[in-house]
Amino acid sequence: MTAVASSIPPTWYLLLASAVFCIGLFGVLTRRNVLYFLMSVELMMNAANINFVAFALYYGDLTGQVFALFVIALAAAEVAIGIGIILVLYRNFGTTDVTVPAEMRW
Amino acid sequence: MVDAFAYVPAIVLLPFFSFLVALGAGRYLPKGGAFGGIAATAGSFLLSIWVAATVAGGRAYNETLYYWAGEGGAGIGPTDIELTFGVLIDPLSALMLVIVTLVALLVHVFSLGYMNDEGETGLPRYYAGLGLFTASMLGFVVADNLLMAFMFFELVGLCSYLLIGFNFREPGPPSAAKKAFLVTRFGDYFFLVGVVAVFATFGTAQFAGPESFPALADAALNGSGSVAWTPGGLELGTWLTVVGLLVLGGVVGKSAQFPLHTWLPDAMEGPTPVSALIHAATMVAAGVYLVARMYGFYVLTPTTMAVIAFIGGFTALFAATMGLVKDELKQVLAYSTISQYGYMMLALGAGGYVAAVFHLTTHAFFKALLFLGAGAVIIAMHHNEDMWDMGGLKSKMPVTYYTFLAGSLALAGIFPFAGFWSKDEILYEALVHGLNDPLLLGGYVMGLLAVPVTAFYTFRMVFLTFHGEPRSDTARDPVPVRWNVKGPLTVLGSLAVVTGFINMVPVQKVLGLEGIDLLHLWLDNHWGGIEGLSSHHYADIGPYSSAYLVGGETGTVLVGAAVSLGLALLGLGLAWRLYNVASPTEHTAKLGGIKDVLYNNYYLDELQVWLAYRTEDVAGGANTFDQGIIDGVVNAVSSVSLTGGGRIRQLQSGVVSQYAALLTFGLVALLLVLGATGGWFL
Amino acid sequence: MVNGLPGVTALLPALLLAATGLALLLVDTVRPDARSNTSMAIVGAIGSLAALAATVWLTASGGVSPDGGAVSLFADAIKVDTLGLFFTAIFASVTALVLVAGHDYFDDHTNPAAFYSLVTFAATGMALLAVANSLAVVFVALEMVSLPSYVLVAYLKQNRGSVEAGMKYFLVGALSSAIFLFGISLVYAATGSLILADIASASIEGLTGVLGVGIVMMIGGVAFKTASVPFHFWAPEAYEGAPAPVSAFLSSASKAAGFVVAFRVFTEAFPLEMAVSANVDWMLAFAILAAVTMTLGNFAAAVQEEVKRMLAYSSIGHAGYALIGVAALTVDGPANGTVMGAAMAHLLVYGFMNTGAFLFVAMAERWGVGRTFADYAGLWRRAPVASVAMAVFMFSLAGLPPFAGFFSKYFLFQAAIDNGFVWLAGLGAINSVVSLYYYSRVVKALFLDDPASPSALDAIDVRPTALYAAVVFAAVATVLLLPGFGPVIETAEAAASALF
Amino acid sequence: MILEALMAAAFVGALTVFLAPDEWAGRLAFAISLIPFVGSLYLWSGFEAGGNALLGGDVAYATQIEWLEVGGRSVSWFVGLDGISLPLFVLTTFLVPLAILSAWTPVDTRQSQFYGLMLFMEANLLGVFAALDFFLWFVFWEAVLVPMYFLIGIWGGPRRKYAAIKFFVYTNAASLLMFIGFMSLVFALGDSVSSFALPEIAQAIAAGGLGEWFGIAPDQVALFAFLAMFLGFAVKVPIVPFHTWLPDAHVQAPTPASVLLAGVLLKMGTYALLRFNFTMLPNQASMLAVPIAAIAVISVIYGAMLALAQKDLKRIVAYSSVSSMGYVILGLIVFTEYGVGGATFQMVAHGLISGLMFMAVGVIYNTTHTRMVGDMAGMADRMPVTVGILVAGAFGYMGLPLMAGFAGEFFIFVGSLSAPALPYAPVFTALAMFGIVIVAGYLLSAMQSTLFGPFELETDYEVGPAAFHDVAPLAVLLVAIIVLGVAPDIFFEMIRDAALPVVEGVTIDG
Repeated sequence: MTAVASSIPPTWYLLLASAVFCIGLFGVLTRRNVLYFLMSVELMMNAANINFVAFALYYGDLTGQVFALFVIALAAAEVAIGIGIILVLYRNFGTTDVTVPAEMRW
Repeated sequence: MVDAFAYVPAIVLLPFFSFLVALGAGRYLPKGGAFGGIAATAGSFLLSIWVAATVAGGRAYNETLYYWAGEGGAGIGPTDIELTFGVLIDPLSALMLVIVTLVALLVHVFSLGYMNDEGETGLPRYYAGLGLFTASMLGFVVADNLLMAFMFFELVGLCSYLLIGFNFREPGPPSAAKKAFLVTRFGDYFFLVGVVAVFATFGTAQFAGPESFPALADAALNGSGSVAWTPGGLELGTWLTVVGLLVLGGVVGKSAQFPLHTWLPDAMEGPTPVSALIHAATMVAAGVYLVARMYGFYVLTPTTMAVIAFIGGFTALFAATMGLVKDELKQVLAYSTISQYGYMMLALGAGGYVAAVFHLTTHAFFKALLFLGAGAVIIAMHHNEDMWDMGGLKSKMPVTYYTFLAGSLALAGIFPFAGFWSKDEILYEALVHGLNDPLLLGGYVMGLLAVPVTAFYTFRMVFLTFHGEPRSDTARDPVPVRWNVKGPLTVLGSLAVVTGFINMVPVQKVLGLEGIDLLHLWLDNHWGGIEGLSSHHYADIGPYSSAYLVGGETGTVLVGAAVSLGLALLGLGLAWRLYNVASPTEHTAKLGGIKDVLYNNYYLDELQVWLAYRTEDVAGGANTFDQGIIDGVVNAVSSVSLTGGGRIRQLQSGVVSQYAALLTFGLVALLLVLGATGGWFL
Repeated sequence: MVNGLPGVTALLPALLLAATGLALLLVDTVRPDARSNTSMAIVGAIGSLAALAATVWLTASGGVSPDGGAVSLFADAIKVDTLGLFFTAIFASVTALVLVAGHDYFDDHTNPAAFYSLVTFAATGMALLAVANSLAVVFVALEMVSLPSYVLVAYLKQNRGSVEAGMKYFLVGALSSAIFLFGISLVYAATGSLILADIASASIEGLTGVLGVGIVMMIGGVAFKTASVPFHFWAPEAYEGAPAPVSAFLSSASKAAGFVVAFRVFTEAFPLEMAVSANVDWMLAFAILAAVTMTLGNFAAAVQEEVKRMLAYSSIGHAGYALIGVAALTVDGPANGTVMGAAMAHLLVYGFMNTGAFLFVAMAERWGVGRTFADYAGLWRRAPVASVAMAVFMFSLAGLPPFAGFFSKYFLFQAAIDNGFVWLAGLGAINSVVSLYYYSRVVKALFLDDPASPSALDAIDVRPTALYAAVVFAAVATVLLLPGFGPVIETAEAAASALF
Repeated sequence: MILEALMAAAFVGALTVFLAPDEWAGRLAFAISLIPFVGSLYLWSGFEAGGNALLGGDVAYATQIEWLEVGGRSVSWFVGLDGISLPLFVLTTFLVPLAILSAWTPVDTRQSQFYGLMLFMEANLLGVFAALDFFLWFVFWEAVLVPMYFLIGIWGGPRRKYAAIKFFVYTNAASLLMFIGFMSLVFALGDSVSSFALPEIAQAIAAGGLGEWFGIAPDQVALFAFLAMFLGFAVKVPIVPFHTWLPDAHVQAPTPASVLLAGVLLKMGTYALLRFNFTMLPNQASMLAVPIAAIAVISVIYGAMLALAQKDLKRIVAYSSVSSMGYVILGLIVFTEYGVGGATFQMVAHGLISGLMFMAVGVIYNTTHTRMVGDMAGMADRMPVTVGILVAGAFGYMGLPLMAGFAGEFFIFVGSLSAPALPYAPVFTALAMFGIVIVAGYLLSAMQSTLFGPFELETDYEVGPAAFHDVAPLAVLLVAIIVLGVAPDIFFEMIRDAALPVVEGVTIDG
């Protein structure tokens, strides 16, 4: 396993992570439903995690992996908060479409 | 013994105090402070006599009394200059002091009658004005340098403004006052430039002494000295001519010479005594006096002399012609004033320094006399000045008539009255010097032509006013005048008769009597004076040489005198024929088209008004430009910024996914910029 | 310096804030009824002031380290130095002001309790951020600041504006933190460390591009916190929609928190020499951001109708000014320390004047007068003291004497000029002229204009004492900081110079 | 410490008056404003400093206290007076009490605020003339804007808000430009200066301390700095074409504010020009002598022409101020003792005269409630004393000898006609001098149509003479103008002394 992981050149991890990140970003830009928006953001964060884990392995220090765990926890917290906000949003605007609440502008 | 010169400042200050008194306490004093003024001018008069006597005693005085600014010398580039006040007493200024104080005194006395009979309200203001006027003029007379002279020159202008505009509740006087100040101001602009130029050129503006600017100029011209500065490689002679002409601008303005004479006739809006003061002894005299004062500078530059002479001659004739057709008493006198000062300028330009001063003296007396006489008539006529409403006053007011007649004869230049001697000498000087100088000769011719015209309008005035049948009710029953009017008239009348005898040059020349040309001797430092300020000195450094007609000097004298007297009598006779009848009529119609031209003063006023309006148009244009373009740009900047802000805020569309897109876009852009500059992707 | 104390004492401010937050929760649980408002305000204020006191004490006494320098804790993950303490002071003071003001603002709110604890926890996160020496700590602390902020913005659950603001803030925030995180991961990939010092010393062969992209993405994260272009979009809405005290908190403290990251991380992890040698010219990036940000903020602010939204844009503009502190840097430039120190000083002054301004708006909202300039017309008649205070804030924000904003702004400009960034200073000058225009509009409304109708101001019936106190205190501080500017600028300069 | 005491008196006085009830705010403010005046007279009597404070001369009543240090350069509380600043200092303390008196009649709302602001402004104005440290000076310089903004904006005429904001923003923009210019100059000096003290900086420049700055040659830096500062101050002076804020501000401002605006605020601009541009960078100045002189002449003539076109008395005086300031610029650029000294003297003279004019117009306005030339006539009939003084003041404005205005202008002309530092000096001087004719033109016309002739005015009340406390300040000003005109040396002496080093600073080539 470790052998396998280390046999793959780090560049590929970078590419993978970047790919995942871009997918997430694409979702953010295209999806109007706030939940999808949220998930896409999660995807972007996990792309970062891939890097951390991979390069922790590459450099052989644990900081990256530990930090990845932190990130996961924070992401969870963020989602929790997000859901809460989405709830009140739905109560007030009766929708989860992010483009609808645009009363404040300019 | 106590030194009279120590009291010279008092001569100036006494009237000034009367000004303060009248201004401050006038309304509590009888006659609005008149007596204060009389006392002050009387005091000044006596002091002036004393000063003159001292000068006659062979002494003169040239002291700097007060450092106005720049004590110790402040730099203007290479030169250090001081700005000072001082007193210069020489025969010329001593004589002038006497004249001014005397006329001022008489005018004050006369005013008692003239103003108070009017039940005038603003008397304190009036006497304050007279006091300040006298004080300024006296300060100008004793000034020992050009700057001080300019200062008091300006103050004289201010006073004329205040006095001409005395009846400010009527529309006329304020306008006349404004015109008087503005036109003279225009001349004074050149004068001021001239003063500054003198300082820049010589580093001093003293009139007298080895360090005076005429002396320095003389030295520089004959190579024994140099000046501190001449602009941009200008040749010295040329530059001095320019300076002289610049100063002359002020003279032309104040002495009402062509083309800046237009203010003077309007100035008749002022009370008549003021007119007497202005025309006889103060404001108008100031110009001529200035030229005489710095004559030593003018004689150095022939061009300037010629210009002065020509302007003078032309003005003499030009103004006289306009006097022909006027209907108001004072208007005629006004134009006669312009004309007479033209003679003086002619004299100065012709090198007739003494002649000019002589005429200044005689004219001061007979013109004051004429104005006061006119004043008396105007009192009698209930302030109606139209000569066509008068007539036949001869019998009603004999004193006025005979004094007025004396003055008129003097003005017309009839032997043996004062005017004859002085005018004759002027023409003589112009002739003998003019024979070598065509321009000067032109001046002489014009001066000569003016003689009959003068005589004509003078006696037209006399006849219309005093002779014939009364042409109105007021003329039939005029208001009697009192001692305070008759007194001054008598004094001046007698002076108008006798003043001529102080300088009977023709008699001297013809009969070969020595020492009766008192004024010549006086101005030639015969009894004393200041080196470099004598008529001989002027003649020596002057540009002119004399030439004579048949019969040499004596012959020329006789011919000249005969011609001018003859012409005068000719004019007188014509006036007699036309107007000395029971009920005279207008003869101006005979002049045809010329009449309108003369009535309208050759349309010079129109021209100046037109110029004023054009200036206002330019100003209006400038204003539009200022509001439209310059301020427009300023406001445009703000509006542009605000529109820009309006555009920018459009970015904030309110839709969050657009924010996400823009944000990503921005980030990518940043990436590209840095990537490009850093060259990462290579 | 203070001997014989454990190094962890250096964290006293952060710990005190955390403790306060917990204490507030305790109070809330003990007395779950809403009337605990006052007591919570008091507790919160005391706690934050204690934190402030601790900070000042630490700064004055030269820290707890034997050599008087920085204290490193937890394997260099945390580094307490003057820079951190300086910013902690800002956070603590703003928190105190906001908590006090909150008492009146949430007076009639059903459940004010959470407000206090959330603010305090956010402040804790900021205090931690100020001393974070590792990208990991930076990110965690950043989230500690962000998550409560999202909730605070959406605090008024029944208010559409507040909710919309919260939503936008949250979404943009989540996106930004994701980008920031990815940036960190790339930096980690390129250097193999998260400790700033190690990153600086790491050798990057051939990974310039990765590092560069990572850095730019981190810039993005910073830009979000500091509400700078292009991550500013949330700010106008969030500040406008959020409860005014929260807007004050975000626009002053949270912004400063973003700047502490910028100042410390970029100078420590990517020193100027390295940035130049590795062709990762983040100073240029910040310069561009500064220019665009100040221009956009000020020009957009000039055309607003609502005071609160104007302040929101103006705070974007001020972010642009402060960015000069990380933009106008050159390798061993004469004034690197000065320019960054001036930026820090500006943030401190800004903490007072901007908070005060927003709190005045809070007061207006409490009174129920409208939100636009026109609604403020003639307010001085009913509230002279507060109006004078507002005038002080406005002139100070515009950089006019005799108020502290004058020095902070002009020292910033002069330092930029000293470093040769005349163009930035010039742009700043143009912007501050524009800002003078719209700030003076507020003063004009307050003092020059007459109320639309005589009854227009009758809405003002309550006298929110605590709000008044907070506003007046902020005003006094804004004035006194002009004569007392010496210690501020000198401390800031010293702290900043230590980074180069 | 006496300077500080005077400023503090004004400042504390301002706070006191703010809190005082409206009923006696005016009297209180007047009483307080007398303290700085008396104090400044004491300063004047004891003044014997020689030379120019910036160029190594003595600094009278100096105090220097380190304030703070930024970027290795110290900012200090550094105040003091020399022959140039003392007259302006006295002018300020002299004008403020009179301006306060002139406010008693017209100002009837929010009085305590009004008088408080007046005193606050005085404190800052005194600071501007006394400060010798750049940042200290700049604090006062900018702080002056704030009270003026309120004075115009609250108590002004119909378009007061527009005028206030225009004045506020325009002049502030100028200050920023000037700031950048000066800073680049300071930093080009590098380590040769260790503080923002103006004397140190000026002497460092004179000693050739200017170095290369980010690859820009010293001369370029100096030139840039000169231009930036010149433009910055040109707005304040104001010099054409940066003058358009002035008429708006003047016409809208209440009389007392106009008095201070024309009397002192404009002088801030010329004072700063003298202190910064012409004292610190004389050679750049003489390099640009011809264009600057041209601007000066244009200001004189163009301003006068604009005044000629106005119908509002206040606008007339406002534009004529632009004209008069042109003379000052001309005097400064010629770099002769009479020129620079005369320019400084003219600052004081014009301060008094324009103050008098605005006050007199204000007094008339109080009764007529109009300033339009067409709306009234023959005012002399009803308000003889006021009109008398107004006429006197007008003649002072026209440069009547033995009044302060003539002295100032004549010094400038004498200094400029043959100035070696200015090419074509005679031409410029002669052109500028023609202003004295135009000024006579518009003032006399305006007076003729408003003051003289039969009395006309549409009112429903009896028009009578003005109250004593309205006329008194006019009379006092007139006396001061005449005294200064008869004995200019009471100021000119010390001014010359301080101006000479400035003149010697310029090197004339050829």
